[in-house]
Amino acid sequence: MPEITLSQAVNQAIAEEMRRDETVFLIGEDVAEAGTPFKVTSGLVEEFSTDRIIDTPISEPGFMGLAVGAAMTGSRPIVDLMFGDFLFLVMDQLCNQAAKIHYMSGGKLNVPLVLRTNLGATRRSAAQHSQSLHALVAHIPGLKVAMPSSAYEAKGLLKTAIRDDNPVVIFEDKLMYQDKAFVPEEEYRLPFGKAAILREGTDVTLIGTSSMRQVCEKAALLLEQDGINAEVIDPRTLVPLDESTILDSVKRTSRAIVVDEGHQNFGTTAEIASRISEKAFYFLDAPVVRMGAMDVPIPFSPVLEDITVPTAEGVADKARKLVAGELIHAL
Amino acid sequence: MPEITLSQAVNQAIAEEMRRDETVFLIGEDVAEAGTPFKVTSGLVEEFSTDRIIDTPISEPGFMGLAVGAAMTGSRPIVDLMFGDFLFLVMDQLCNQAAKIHYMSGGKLNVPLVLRTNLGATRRSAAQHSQSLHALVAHIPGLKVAMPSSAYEAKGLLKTAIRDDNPVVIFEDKLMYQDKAFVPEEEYRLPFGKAAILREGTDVTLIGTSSMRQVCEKAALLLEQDGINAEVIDPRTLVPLDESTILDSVKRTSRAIVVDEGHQNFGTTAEIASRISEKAFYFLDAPVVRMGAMDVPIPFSPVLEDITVPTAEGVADKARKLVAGELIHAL
Amino acid sequence: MYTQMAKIRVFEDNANQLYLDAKMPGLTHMYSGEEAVAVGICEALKVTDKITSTHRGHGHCMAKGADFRQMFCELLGKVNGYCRGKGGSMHIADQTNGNLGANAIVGGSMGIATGSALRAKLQKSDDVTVCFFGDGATAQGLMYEVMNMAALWKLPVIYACENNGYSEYTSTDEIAAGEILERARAFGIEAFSVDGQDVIAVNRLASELVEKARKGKGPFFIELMTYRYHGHHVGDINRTYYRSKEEETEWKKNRDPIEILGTFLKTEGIANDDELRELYLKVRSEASEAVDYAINADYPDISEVDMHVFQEG
Amino acid sequence: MYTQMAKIRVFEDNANQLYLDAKMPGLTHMYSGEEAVAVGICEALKVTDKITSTHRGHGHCMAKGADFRQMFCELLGKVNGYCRGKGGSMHIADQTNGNLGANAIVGGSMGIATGSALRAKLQKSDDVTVCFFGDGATAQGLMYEVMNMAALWKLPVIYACENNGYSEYTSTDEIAAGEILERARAFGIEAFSVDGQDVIAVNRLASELVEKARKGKGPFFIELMTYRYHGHHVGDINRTYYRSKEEETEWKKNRDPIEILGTFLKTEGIANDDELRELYLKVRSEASEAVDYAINADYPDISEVDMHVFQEG
Ligand SMILES: Cc1ncc(C[n+]2csc(CCOP(=O)(O)OP(=O)(O)O)c2C)c(N)n1
Ligand SMILES: Cc1ncc(C[n+]2csc(CCOP(=O)(O)OP(=O)(O)O)c2C)c(N)n1
Ligand SMILES: [Mg+2]
Ligand SMILES: [Mg+2]
Repeated sequence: MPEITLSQAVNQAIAEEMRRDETVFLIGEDVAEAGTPFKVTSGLVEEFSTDRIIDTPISEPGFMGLAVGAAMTGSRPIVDLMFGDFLFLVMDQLCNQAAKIHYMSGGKLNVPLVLRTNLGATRRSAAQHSQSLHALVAHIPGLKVAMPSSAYEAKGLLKTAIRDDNPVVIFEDKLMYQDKAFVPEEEYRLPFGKAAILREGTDVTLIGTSSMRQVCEKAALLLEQDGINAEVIDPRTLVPLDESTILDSVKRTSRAIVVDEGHQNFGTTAEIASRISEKAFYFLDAPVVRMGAMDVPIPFSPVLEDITVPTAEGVADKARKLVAGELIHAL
Repeated sequence: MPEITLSQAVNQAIAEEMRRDETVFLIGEDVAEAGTPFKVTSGLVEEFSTDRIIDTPISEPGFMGLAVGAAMTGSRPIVDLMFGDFLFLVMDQLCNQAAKIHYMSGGKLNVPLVLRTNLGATRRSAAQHSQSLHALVAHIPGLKVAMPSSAYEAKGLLKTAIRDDNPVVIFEDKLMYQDKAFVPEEEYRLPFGKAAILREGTDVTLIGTSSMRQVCEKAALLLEQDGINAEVIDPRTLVPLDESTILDSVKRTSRAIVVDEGHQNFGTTAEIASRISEKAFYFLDAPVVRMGAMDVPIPFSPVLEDITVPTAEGVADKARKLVAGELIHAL
Repeated sequence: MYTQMAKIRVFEDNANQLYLDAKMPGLTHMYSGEEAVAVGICEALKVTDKITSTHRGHGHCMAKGADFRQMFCELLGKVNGYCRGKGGSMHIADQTNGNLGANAIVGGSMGIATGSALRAKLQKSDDVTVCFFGDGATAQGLMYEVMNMAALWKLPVIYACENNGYSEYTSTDEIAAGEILERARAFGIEAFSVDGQDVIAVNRLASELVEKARKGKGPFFIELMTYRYHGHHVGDINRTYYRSKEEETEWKKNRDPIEILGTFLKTEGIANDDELRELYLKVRSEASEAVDYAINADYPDISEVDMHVFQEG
Repeated sequence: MYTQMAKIRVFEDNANQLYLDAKMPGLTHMYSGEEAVAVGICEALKVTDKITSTHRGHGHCMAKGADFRQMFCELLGKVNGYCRGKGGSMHIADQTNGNLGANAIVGGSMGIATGSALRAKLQKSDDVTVCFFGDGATAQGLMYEVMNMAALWKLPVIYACENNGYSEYTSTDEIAAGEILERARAFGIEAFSVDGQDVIAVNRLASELVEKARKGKGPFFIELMTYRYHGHHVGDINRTYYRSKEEETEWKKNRDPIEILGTFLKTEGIANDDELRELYLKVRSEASEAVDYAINADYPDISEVDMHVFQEG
């Protein structure tokens, strides 16, 4: 199996699906010759020409709307939204239109499109280029939400997304584009709604998507040194969410920490933690711990930015306390 | 104390604050002569003229942006967003700009504006005019979120919002505009972050904002007939959230149901339920129950629409099972 | 075209009555008075051509070929409606005839229409998409974003601005600075104005532009001057604070699109009074039959509530 | 104006060097080459007038009166920066001089600028707001929404479009259909084009329009033809796939705004070579001093991380 970067994995997924299906096209800002600022789509325009790799003006609501209309009438657009923070600009087209059209038409119309965007702080890009906004789209019925955590997931989930008949939002981690992983040479797709158990353990379940999967894995290594055996789960998609894999794990370990790079308040850790607390209630030895990003706009200054996001050390620390029974809130 | 409608309460709050403070103005679609489709602002233009009660073109992102700029430079705008569903159109100006400017400027600029909008289904208005989207804004640091549940709250919270130096989003329930409540004649304001205990009880805590407060109160009456004593809490503001009143109550009752008209998945019930589960862990006799709206776009057909939203009967039913110990998920 | 216009008028009369009789859930926006716009344009289209519609969408739907029964069923939230009762008046869509749907977000369909045209171009299909919207919708920034792309990429889309003088309770000159046609022209889009009460004029212009667009000469922009007879929606009864009774009477009496066409047909000797009356009566009885059908039709089973959130497969 | 332009150029040279030396966190967008735009306009403004700025905002900030130290500190994320290090290059704001802030959302400040002008009108204050933005930002629908309201309500705002020929890696003609000036005119806004390398021409036009706007004759629109010397951001080094070396050389050699003004000053006998050189050197040493200051300045205490989310009180 060759080792490739997440960026290459995304590029391959797009190229393979575009070769297979003529109705797939890519649309966004500077996706053609420039290959996006992250160089993720470099080279595609040479193979598929500007007919199918379409550079747009800086009109996010506009090209998102175009993608919805194209998808409703027989195309399968992949929209490239340069920064996840620009989601706020396309929310109407995404949430009022794309997400609802299948339902509002009683199942007669559908909107097979993929919105590729990204998340993640600590690139010193400040408050408007660093947000992790997956919780917002996960709240809207009619949207699927995929969160790849490595090149392997990125390719497999994106291919599934492109073939899905519904709008799918896929968040790549900006800091991970150059990270390598082994990716099969033969064709593969990863199913939505199927979590991966990346490491088995008995003492505590660590749950994290995207960037936070690595944080959980590193925390598990740190915990190993203390003789604590952590299980690490990556749900891979938030919608649909693989509740049963998570619950099965927590029923075995009796403890869980849910880690996320989105803001903690009203974010995804709340959903996952509350499902565990409800549905594995009698199995829990301690409260489920939530670790989201701080509830502050992302600051520019590195000394501040770095403390807003959960770290492996932070997770390990909480896990130790959890296992030691020290995380009980005052009576 | 006179009894007035929620609509009158909002009208009074705006008028009183505009009389007190010259920098306050109201801006939105058809707010002047027409007084909004809900007739909430009727009569204001006669007193304050079109200089301060400003009709706009149908440009939600645009007038939201204008309000941000006016607020940054010395005005205190109240933005009237005709339907909560149009939040998707103003998200960039609200979440990328208004919410972050105070922080990004290191505290030097600030954005004292109020975004008044609404929520609520069962008006047969279908998927794009029926959403309850408060969870989305509650997730964004820098925004306060108020959820009045009666005329009394509507007036008191709106007056507080107008005097707040930060952007505040306030959701009124469309179905409640004609509901009456006793409202003091003398000036009063309701503090943010202070929940109301509307009914004391010992067996179960029912928590609901806005439209769901009434649902909880009605459920409590139903439960009374079965000898179940429910406590009803209305948090009034989601950001800031009065965690301690909620926790204190649940510690006494040992059981909680969190009810909300927003979609359940990744919604506000998750945040409140997971905080209870975490911070009152050892006091819980049963899992915290979440009852949000169904995770479907709001259907038009009345027979379908009515079952998407939690009802008093539904809440009472769950509460009975909870108290009877029947809500334990399969082992 | 006469029959089509009559069908719309009659549909709206019935819808209004259903509302007054409290038989229709929610409220709705009447197209009466604007029939020549939808009919003049849609008669220039093939069944494979697409349209996007608005909150005031019954006329577009009907003109593009929909039938009474499924439309009334949709308005009443019945399972036999175009959208199985899930969309209602503001989301009525009829994909078999290329109606991509009404839209309750003002301006919300402008991206959809332009995207449909992009798809046509990419797939080398020769269909044209018409985007209907009101004068009020010209205040939505989305319009300028998509017109820019349509112009850059020469997309087969026609923007049809139904200028009925008002958006809700506000007259157009209070909310639109400058010139609407100039706004399209500034993006290099050819733009035309036409009397929206004259179905023949509308159809002539539309036919010409549709064929040009089909050959890759698009996009185009048309402003159609028209008038809505009813209030903004069925509940908007007291309108004098924003428009005068005289104005309403003037349009209804002297600029009614159905009468204008009727007079033309009679003058040209194509039809006489009796024929037109009969035609109208036929449409009426079809409509009443459909109303009865819809009233007696079933609501969707409640198990449908969580169907169609996602397309399976 | 010469000094102001020199200060911007020197600021950017230092910022670029800080980036190359890996002393600056993140990346930044250089204003070099466009100095005459910011300076020509801001010299026409009072300290009470407001501006909104862009991702390429150092020039606007400096021209509106900011000082080197606080600017460098902000770029390095230090607590003595204009925003206590919380904003950085893309959010630098200086409310004491009326700079409402750079913005990392292209077009994101158009509403803010127009809202500031609305406030001025409502409060009968005579200040004017200038909204700076790039040619690429004309693709954002927000611009048309706010221009419409500015025109309807005659707001004291000036839209200053810095047309540097590119948005990121794409040339303007690939992303802008029709004519940019016509777009403003279609909303009834008087619009002008000016050579953005000629600070005197810019200043003359700006002064005239600012005074008109102050008297309630606004809004106005100016397109300023200019060029950025560096890449889109500091990391954009290989640019030949989107613009030629010859083009870059032509602008730098023959259309440099600082040299154009220098030549003018010399021809008019207002200053000689030595004076200009000395002035430039003085600016340089001020800048180096400020860079040293900033490098040695403190980062914010980590307790600041959750301060300023909300304003207390
Ligand atoms: C984005 C948005 N803003 C506001 C509304 C409320 N609204 C519904 S129709 C309407 C007026 C539309 O006017 P116009 O486009 O001229 O269409 P007309 O009703 O005249 O046919 C308004 C403001 C809406 N549905 N969507
Ligand atoms: C809404 C939004 N879309 C895209 C971007 C990414 N981006 C940053 S600068 C830029 C180009 C802007 O071009 P222009 O407005 O001409 O300004 P210039 O960089 O030429 O000064 C783009 C696309 C952004 N920051 N915000
Ligand atoms: Mg209209
Ligand atoms: Mg540019």
